[in-house]
Amino acid sequence: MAEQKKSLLNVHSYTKECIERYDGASPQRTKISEAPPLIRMKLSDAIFDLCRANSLWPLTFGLSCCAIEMMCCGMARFDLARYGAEVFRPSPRQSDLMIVAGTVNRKMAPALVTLYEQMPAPRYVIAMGNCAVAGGPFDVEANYDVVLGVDKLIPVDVYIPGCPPRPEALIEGILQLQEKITGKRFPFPQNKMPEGA
Amino acid sequence: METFYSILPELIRIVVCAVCGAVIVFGNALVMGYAERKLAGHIMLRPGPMEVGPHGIYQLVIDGLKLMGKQLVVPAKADPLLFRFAPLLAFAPVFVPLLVLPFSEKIQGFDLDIGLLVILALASINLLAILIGGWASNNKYSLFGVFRAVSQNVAYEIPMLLSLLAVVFMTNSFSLKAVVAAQSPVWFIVIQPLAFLIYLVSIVAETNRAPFDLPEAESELTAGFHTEYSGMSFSLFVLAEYANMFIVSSVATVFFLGGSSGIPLPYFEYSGIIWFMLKVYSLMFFLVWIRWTYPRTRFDQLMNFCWKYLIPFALVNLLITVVMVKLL
Amino acid sequence: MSMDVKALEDDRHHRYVLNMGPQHPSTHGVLRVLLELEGEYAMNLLPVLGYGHRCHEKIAEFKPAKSFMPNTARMDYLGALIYNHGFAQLLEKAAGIEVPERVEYIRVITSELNRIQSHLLWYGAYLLDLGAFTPIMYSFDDREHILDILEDVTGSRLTYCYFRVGGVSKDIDEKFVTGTRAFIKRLRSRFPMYEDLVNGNIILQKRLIDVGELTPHICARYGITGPLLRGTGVAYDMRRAEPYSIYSKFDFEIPTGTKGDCMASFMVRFHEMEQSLRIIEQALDGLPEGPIMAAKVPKKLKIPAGDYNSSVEAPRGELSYYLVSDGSDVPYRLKVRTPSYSNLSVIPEMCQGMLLSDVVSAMGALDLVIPEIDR
Amino acid sequence: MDINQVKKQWQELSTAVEDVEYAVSGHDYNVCLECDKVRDFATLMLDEGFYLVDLMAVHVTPAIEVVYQFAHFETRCRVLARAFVDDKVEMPTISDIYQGANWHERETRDFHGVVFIGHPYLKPLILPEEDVDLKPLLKAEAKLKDVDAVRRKPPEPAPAPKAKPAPKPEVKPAAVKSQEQS
Repeated sequence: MAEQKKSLLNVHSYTKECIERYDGASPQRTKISEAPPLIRMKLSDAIFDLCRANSLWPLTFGLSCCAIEMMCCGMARFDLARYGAEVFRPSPRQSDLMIVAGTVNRKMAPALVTLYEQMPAPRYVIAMGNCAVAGGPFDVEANYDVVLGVDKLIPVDVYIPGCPPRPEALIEGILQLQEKITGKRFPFPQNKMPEGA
Repeated sequence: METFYSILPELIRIVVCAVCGAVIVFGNALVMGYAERKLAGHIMLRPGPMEVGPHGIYQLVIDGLKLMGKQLVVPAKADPLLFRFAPLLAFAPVFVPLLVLPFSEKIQGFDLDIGLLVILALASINLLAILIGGWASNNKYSLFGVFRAVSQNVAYEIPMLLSLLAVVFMTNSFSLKAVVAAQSPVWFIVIQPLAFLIYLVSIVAETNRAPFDLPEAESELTAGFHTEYSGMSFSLFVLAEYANMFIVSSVATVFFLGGSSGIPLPYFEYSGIIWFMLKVYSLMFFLVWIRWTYPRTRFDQLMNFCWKYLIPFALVNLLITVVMVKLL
Repeated sequence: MSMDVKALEDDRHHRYVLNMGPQHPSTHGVLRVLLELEGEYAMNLLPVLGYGHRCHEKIAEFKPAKSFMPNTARMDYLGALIYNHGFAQLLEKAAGIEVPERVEYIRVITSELNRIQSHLLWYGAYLLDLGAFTPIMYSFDDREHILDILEDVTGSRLTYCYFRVGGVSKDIDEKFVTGTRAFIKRLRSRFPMYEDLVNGNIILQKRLIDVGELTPHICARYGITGPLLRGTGVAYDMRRAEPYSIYSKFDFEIPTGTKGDCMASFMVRFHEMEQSLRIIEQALDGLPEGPIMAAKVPKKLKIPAGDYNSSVEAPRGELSYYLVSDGSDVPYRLKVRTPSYSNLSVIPEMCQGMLLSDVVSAMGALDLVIPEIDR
Repeated sequence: MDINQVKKQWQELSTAVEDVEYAVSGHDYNVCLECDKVRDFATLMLDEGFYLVDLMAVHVTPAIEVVYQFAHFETRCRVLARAFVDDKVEMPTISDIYQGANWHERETRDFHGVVFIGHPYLKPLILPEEDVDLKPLLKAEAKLKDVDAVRRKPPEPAPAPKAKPAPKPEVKPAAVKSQEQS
């Protein structure tokens, strides 16, 4: 069993390829990040970042339990629309944010990576739930199929623990992602909570 | 040189019209996009966009800028030329119909004798763009969307034309200004209620909106014909959709709701435009309202509805109109 | 998947294969269906499962049976308490533990709340499949009230692990009772609105009537249970057929349809919510005082050797746990018979020759929960 | 459905038919079959109006045991039929009788490697394509138990005769307490 577990990711040839591609040490990747951008304009960058942060269109991509909480999040009580993130696009080409809501197993892994690659840049990933973060309750001896953490396959921006996380946690995750993109927590402080609330 | 001076006012007029058209197209998309999301929110017991600006009014600007900043992906197996060309083809022709629309008695680009024909001819180009885009994507879902879009739009163009033709028979003119002028005592919605209903149903199908949004039926075809489009090319399709909504609603206003006629406001010569816009946006509100209320129809039901009910009724309506016009 | 798409397409030129899923809005998760289409008619369907497989049955063989309870909730996250119920009952049956009466009442009340919650979610999601965007908001609004009630007592919103072997983990209080009563009143007042807004809609009826018809014989061959079976006119409900817990004490009807089409199962599910409310009301009226845990539940629960079966009525049909024990506290083999698995297996036959849109509505009528199928 | 008549037919097909107490085990009858009689048994069950609840395999020595569970829509009658696979880990399919068994058999092939003869499409269903030989639910050597060890020990000294091995006399009776309202 232990041996199987070790070779868990190697069984799927495509998965292996993915790991190599997103390995931080791969020479190709460093080359891209070192190349200077053609136009370096701080203001336009800032404006575009602001726009990106406030218009995160998620991909309709529910895997398991957490998908229900993701749905709840878009529904009447929690309403992701307030942050402009309610436009769940079914096509990866039109979405900016992939919320990996649930367990990824070896059969799903290649599909997940394909979807990620089909998203146009700039793209963001939120790993929602313990399974997507690190395997969660399936990180046990008996496990032979679950990929222990989606960051083994694609780069992840924000991790949201919980089994499943509450919708508030997902909203917080999206706010964190906004902060990560713009460097500010509330770029548009319209309905900011008063101090001490 | 003399000829240049003689056409100069005309040139300036064209430039001004084009600029105004662009303003209307983009402004309309912003307003409608925001209104649609906000209205959808309120229909669904939630606030809708809230954080970006007061009550989220900058949301659409933000979305537009973001879409501009997105990577444009051309799928590896797509036809690159047609794939890039399709969104432009969808977007470019929406300006022309705006030139002939009589926003008020004095605000009109060109009063053509064949105004209606220009609008209908150019509105159909959008369909061609959808066809090209869906075909070039080399995606089965897109292809499906295209099948549906083409058969649906071609079918629904017939009742739409027939219902407008009834009005044309009454006014004896294709000129939009003449149609508006002919409605001075009573609007044609009173005289031609059936034609108006048929037209209203047809425009829902023509603009591919729910409950007839089969070309982009989300639960069946993921995103329909624009499945493979990203970033700005996707938003051009959306802009074209909203502009088309505006155009068909304007035609409805001109032909059935008395165009710019209304209670003249004091001290304002161009008050007609306010009435015109009010009528157009009420129609668009109606379109948004039914979109968020009804389930989607099935494709064969949609086509049966057109060929078995709408077209016969439209023909009968036209026949009665012709007979009445001859007799009276 | 090795179904050779190219060969299939070449073989029958006019047909082609459309791949739905694993990421598709109408497959409710990670189901993948290959459709062989002729025009828009689906001539052949091949569902591909396993995108949500999480080795639950293997995990069960590696840990004490008592600590498998959280996994049951993750199999069917919409009917988590009912899955808890079945598993708790299985172990109690196997170890011979008597459950106090109050516990049974609490279990019935919370299970039925969970059933309503699941049906409400299905109601919204199904209509979303059919292209109506708004009803899901209304049904989720009602659903949130149930989640609030259950969260107070169980501590979680979705994947409950509330039942224990021999009892429940926390007693219900006055707040729970009043909250539940208020919710019953609220939901009853909302039913007429749902009927006006949705059920009578002509587009909806045209989309559902005569689509995906089933017969009792097909159900027997495929092992279909739950609302789909009841839609064909067979009043088979585990709560009546093999009355577990204290369901025999309550007065409730089993809604049935006649035609077995999507509309029949739609209405059966809709009326089941009303019946569940009736059960909850009766249970709240008769709620006895008493302990919430059986007197003697050993820390290490040894299950006598043999095989045990426990069947309950999950929101989607009959759920059976089959446990083979070798006398230790770890199950030798645990097999979970999940209703959606059998229900889904009918779609190649049910959807043959259907339009693509009808395939979507027929698949929605099955009320699929994919991790429950893949386990 | 006349249960006595059906039972008689079962006895003709099977090696043993036991009555089991529903309150203890959750099913009413146990039927032990030879693997070549499975198809006849399934045909009989379908004719009598039973539906297939479940099909699964249990890995024991001497051979993998395939368990079929049937129940009836009208009366409470849960039947458990067991059969051991033959030397080549093979079993006749019942997927042409009960179409619902199709997926169950593919799943059993995935998890235990039981090959169902005559199955139309015995490809991996749940596991990925590459894992045809993974067979995750097969027990490790150390954990594998004999079939006696997982059989119910008779509570009274008047046991129903077992099909393959005789029950062991020295075991203590299982706790039998009915907590099921009937």
